[in-house]
Amino acid sequence: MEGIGLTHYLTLSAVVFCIGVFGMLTRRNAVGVLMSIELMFNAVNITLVAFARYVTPATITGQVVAIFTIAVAAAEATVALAIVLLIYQHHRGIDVDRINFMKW
Amino acid sequence: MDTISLAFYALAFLIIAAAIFVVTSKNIFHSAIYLILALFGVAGIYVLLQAPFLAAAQVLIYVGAVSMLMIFAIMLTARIADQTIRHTNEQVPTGLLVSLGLLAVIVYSLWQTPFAISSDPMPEGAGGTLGKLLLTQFALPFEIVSVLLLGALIGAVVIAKKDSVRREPEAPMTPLPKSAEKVAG
Amino acid sequence: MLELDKLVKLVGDGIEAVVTALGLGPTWVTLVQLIVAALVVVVFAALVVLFLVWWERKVSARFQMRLGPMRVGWHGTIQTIADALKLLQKELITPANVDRGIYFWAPVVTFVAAMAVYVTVPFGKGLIVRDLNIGILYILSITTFTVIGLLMAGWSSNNKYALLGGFRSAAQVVSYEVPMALAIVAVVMLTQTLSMGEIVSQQAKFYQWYIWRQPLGFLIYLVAATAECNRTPFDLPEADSELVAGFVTEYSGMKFAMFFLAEFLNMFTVAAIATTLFFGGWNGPFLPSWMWFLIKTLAGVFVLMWFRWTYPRLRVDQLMSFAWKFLLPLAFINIVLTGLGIYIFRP
Amino acid sequence: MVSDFAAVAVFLGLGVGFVLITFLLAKLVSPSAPNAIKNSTYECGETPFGSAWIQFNVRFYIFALIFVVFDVEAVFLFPWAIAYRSLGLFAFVEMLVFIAILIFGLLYAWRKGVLKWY
Repeated sequence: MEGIGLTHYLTLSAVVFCIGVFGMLTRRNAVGVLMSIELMFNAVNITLVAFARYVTPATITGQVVAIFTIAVAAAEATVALAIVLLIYQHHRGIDVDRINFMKW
Repeated sequence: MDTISLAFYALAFLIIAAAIFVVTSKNIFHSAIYLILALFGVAGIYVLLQAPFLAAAQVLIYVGAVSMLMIFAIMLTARIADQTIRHTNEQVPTGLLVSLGLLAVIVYSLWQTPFAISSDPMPEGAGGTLGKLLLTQFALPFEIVSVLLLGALIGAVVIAKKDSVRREPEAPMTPLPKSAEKVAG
Repeated sequence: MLELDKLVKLVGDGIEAVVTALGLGPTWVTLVQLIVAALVVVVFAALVVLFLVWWERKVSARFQMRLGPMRVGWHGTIQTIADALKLLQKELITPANVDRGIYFWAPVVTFVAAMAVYVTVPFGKGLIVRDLNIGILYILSITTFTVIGLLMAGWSSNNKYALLGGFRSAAQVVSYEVPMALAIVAVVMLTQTLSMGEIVSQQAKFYQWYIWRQPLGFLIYLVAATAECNRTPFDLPEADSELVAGFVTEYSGMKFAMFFLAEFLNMFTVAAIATTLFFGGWNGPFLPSWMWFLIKTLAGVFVLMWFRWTYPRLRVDQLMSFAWKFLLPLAFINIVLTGLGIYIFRP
Repeated sequence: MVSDFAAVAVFLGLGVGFVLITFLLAKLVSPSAPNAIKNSTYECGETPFGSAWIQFNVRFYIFALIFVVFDVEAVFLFPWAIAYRSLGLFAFVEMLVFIAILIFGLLYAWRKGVLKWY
């Protein structure tokens, strides 16, 4: 075992991902849920960049995919936060446990 | 221990600690600040993985834009004074179980998998290679990103536009505290 | 003869000799060299700010046919030092209702963001701490922390003026960040690199300065940069008459001074970036390179001050429409024109 | 290359250290005599009422939403700008399409009136 290898980065990514999962499951505030999702996105990105570095360093495709992920995450955050705002204005709260008006 | 390992462990500690605070902090604004810290740490990890351009993109987009947007959203929605309400739902034990189980499975399989480590050199320079890839091999996804961004922009505009929102009567002002009344009277 | 790169090399070698003599490896040599470099930059930053504050007062006084500070030292030269000492002695008031942790860290974030930029600013020949390969993008990304710092300050103060000031400020800074980044993109199309050192070395001759090929880009950059440092005519976030002091309302003493320091440092930074990208950086005849850099950058700062005493403040709606309806389309047009130009005049 | 970024870490650390030492110094030499009035929130001499942590105007938010989209675009433009000269006409057309699609978004927002402050 010499130095830091691919597995170290992937383990870090796994830990961050699972923290994100925990937050997503337990947060009540919708913005909090979104933050947890951002953590999960970042965990995935660490994985992609780590693979780009260690498995396909010549063609850095992992980095390309990671930059697409960042763009998608930003787009997701934009729309999601706009929806959060709308829900807040209609229902005076963004507690995800109570946002059940799409249920019938 | 060499410098890279030291940097990795320091960053890993920073990211994990900040991430835990993100999901457990009672104050949602504090969560946002910890999230920024975690995202900055991830940028550091990108630097260690020789992806400096991605690190800069990470800081520009996540810290400069997405986190800021979240702070704005918190501003607009949260009544932060209500710190007394529970910030988590009743799924904490289940959530803990699920995420720890997931972690165990992932980590176990990670350490069992022999990855095909390649020792080819990374291309030098920042962004240039990425630019070429974006415009040749990944030209279609690249254009689709612009469509996606357009979709996000239109979606956000439609959803958040002022007159699409029904104006509800404002909540009554908080009554003046006793001391203020005395001064006013 | 007055070039400082020899001196820098001498000091670096000296550090190496001392650290190696202490029996420590090359990692420690680099570390100590970096710490010394960072200390030098901090001292330099403090001196620059002291000078700029005095200069701003003098310039504004001249524009208004006054004398400005005259009492402390020759023509008030050490007035700012006196002011700094005064600020140091002021009580650090922490209002009762603030969010203590964030209130404390906000000035730290703002100042560190303003200072960390200088890792890759080319002060002169051989006078660059590290020529990062993402140079200009690094500067853009690290300065985004300024926005976070002022949002933290505005939020944690629990004060209506501070909050409104902080959010106005953030909205303004991000609005002008897009045209600024796009103006820089147009320059990068010509330079084909992000490294600040290389961008300077591409502009060795007077006619190679990128301002000649990017006049529109420079104008966009100038306006956006003025707005980025919250200078008049874009100083709405701290419009005294409406918002008291904006996001710094609840800060006093040294904590206030940190925001102040960061603001003036940012002014120097945007002028330094303009010098590097458009005016050939430290290139110039006769004088030592660092002197050219300082002359050009201070001239840029002077232009910012000139703006302040010439234009009235914009209204907040004008400010936003100007960024989104005028500067942003203009920046796009600039990029397309640059692309066409490169394609047509390609050697 | 990675080692270049050690400079960034040193600068960040030293910057934080500098600010903290300054604060400490200020704490040592400055008087401290807090009282309830002094520590109250500043509201132009009036007794402050309510909390400042109230909801905020949506206008800031819409600009922030649009900003995120264009920030992502700017980041995508940087690698393109570096590689542009070596790629020729195809890259130029590709980027024109990219920019045109986003300008369409800007025009849409403009027409919908969200770029107006009032």
